[in-house]
Amino acid sequence: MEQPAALTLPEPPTSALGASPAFVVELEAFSGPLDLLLHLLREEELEISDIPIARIADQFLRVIHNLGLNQAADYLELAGRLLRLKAQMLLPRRSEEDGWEDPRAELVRRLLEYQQIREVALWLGRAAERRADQSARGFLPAPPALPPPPLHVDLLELLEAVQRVIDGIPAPVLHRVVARPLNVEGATRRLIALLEDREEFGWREALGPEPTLSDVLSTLLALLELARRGTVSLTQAAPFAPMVIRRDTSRTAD
Amino acid sequence: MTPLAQLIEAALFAAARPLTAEELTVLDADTSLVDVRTALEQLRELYDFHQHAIELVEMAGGFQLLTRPAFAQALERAQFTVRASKLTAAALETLSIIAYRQPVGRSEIEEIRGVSAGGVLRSLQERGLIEVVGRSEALGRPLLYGTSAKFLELLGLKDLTDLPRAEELSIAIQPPRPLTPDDEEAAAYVPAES
Amino acid sequence: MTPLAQLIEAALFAAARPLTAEELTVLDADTSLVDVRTALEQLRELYDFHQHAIELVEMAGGFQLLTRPAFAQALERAQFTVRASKLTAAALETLSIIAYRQPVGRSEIEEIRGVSAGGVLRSLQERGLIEVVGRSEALGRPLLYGTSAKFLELLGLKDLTDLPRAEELSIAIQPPRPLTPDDEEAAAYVPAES
Repeated sequence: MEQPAALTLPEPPTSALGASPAFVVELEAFSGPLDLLLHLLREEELEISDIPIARIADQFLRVIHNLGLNQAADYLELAGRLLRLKAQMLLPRRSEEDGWEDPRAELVRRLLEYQQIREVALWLGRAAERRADQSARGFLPAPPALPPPPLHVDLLELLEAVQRVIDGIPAPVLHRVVARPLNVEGATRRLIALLEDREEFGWREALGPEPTLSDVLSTLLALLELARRGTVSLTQAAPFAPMVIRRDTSRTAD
Repeated sequence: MTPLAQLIEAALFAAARPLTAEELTVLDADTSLVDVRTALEQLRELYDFHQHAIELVEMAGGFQLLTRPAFAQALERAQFTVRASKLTAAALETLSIIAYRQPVGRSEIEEIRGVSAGGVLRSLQERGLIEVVGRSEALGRPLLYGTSAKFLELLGLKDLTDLPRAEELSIAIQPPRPLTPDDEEAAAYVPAES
Repeated sequence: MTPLAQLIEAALFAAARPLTAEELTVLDADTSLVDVRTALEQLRELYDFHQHAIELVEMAGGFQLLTRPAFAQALERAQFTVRASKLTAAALETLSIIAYRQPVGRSEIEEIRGVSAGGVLRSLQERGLIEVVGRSEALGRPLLYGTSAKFLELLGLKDLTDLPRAEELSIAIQPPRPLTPDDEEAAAYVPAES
């Protein structure tokens, strides 16, 4: 595979924090931490499938340290991963036979996958270069007084724009709390009127037609208050069964 | 075709402007103006002899390759030269805010999108997608915008109620403005945080 | 040249973008797709036979007239054309992932490249090389990206099948499962080169 231009090393500077000069590189020269890691492996002529983790982790850290930590968050993440791997590799393993899983496997998989992407990227770069060797017609004389091009808009685009607008609002207003949202007095009056009419009725009838959530809460509070005062009794045949509201004659008789 | 005629053909085709015979001499170090004129003549004859749909035309600005007038009508009918233009992301976002919040003023749009809206509003107005529908009572009596009939037509909507409702969008749009009495019920859903 | 070949030449010349064979049938009422393909072949042969500096190229699902690569240097030296700026390594890697995995979300791209992708995605979108093709069903319904027709144009590809196949790459495609030291296939993962 040909060496991509991005990997060419600048002249090694003199102050190298104890690292061999070959490892003093510029962060800008790499398109990411995996790129840097591949570069280190190649420098050392190491196989991806059998990475000496301890050595590579130390080199990786040294390079990052050398480069300063600004803009290096992605690099630090991989550095952390390498250190974890280094620790795992030091753990005693029982025996090779009973299904020991190489802790490096995931890293190896990622490196190979990334290497494949890099190869495709090189191919794309070359294809773009070849294409750039060919030019389309450059000068397009303005057509005489044609009407402006038709405008194309569709609903999906508009809705995507709505979504972008919403996504872009930094702190969306999720709710507003309004004073006096519940009308317990009103609900109580309605229930007492119902009780004068009928001895027993269901929860649905208590709510009335098309109740809002506010109606539901108001009615529930009113019922609980009426039950506390002994005006009604509330019963359920079973847990979660419909609630039955009955005029409480036992206590009003007192 | 001679190598010079080839070079000239490539240059006239690819350059972003008509080229003079003098400019064309730059293509090759040992080329004189006479050489260029000879090659241009050769090119013209080739196009004519093989009945190409393009011809070499000399105009005030220089030489250019143009389609022959005979094909103008067919091309215009086919409309290859005009690509339907699309709205930019900024225009679409502004339009979506106006569609859902109309009548709405410029400052509210700018507040929502976090960028100034003057240019976008002007271009939407020029395209006839939005129109001024009134003035706000707020300080300075700013203009209020709404969508136009053309907007509905382009999107194939009968009227504004055809727009998907907020609840149908993957995230509901919350109105960051004072609630009207009708909104009170909805607002009461949310218990005050303890 | 047949009248249809002439019409097609005029159309390709005037449009200055790839036109599909289907689009070209619009030029004449009684024209079939087969007629158009025959005329296109005729046109290609004519340009080749008379050694024109222009050739007929099949690209991005359509056909376009372009200068032959041999003239690129002379045109750039004479400053009649400006070479398209190169894509960065980050942009090319991101495009590679999107081209092979589309529709693909940002998080998958970031996982493969090991770096955040927001800036690159935005700039690729602004250049029209990728577009949002939908939303994932995953949490937060993230956007999914795919490559555009302009991507094919930029690379001069007929369609996505022009991209190298996994077997043609020196590194075999990876089954997404962990390796074990005993794994026979592990050997196949090792690239053949250096």
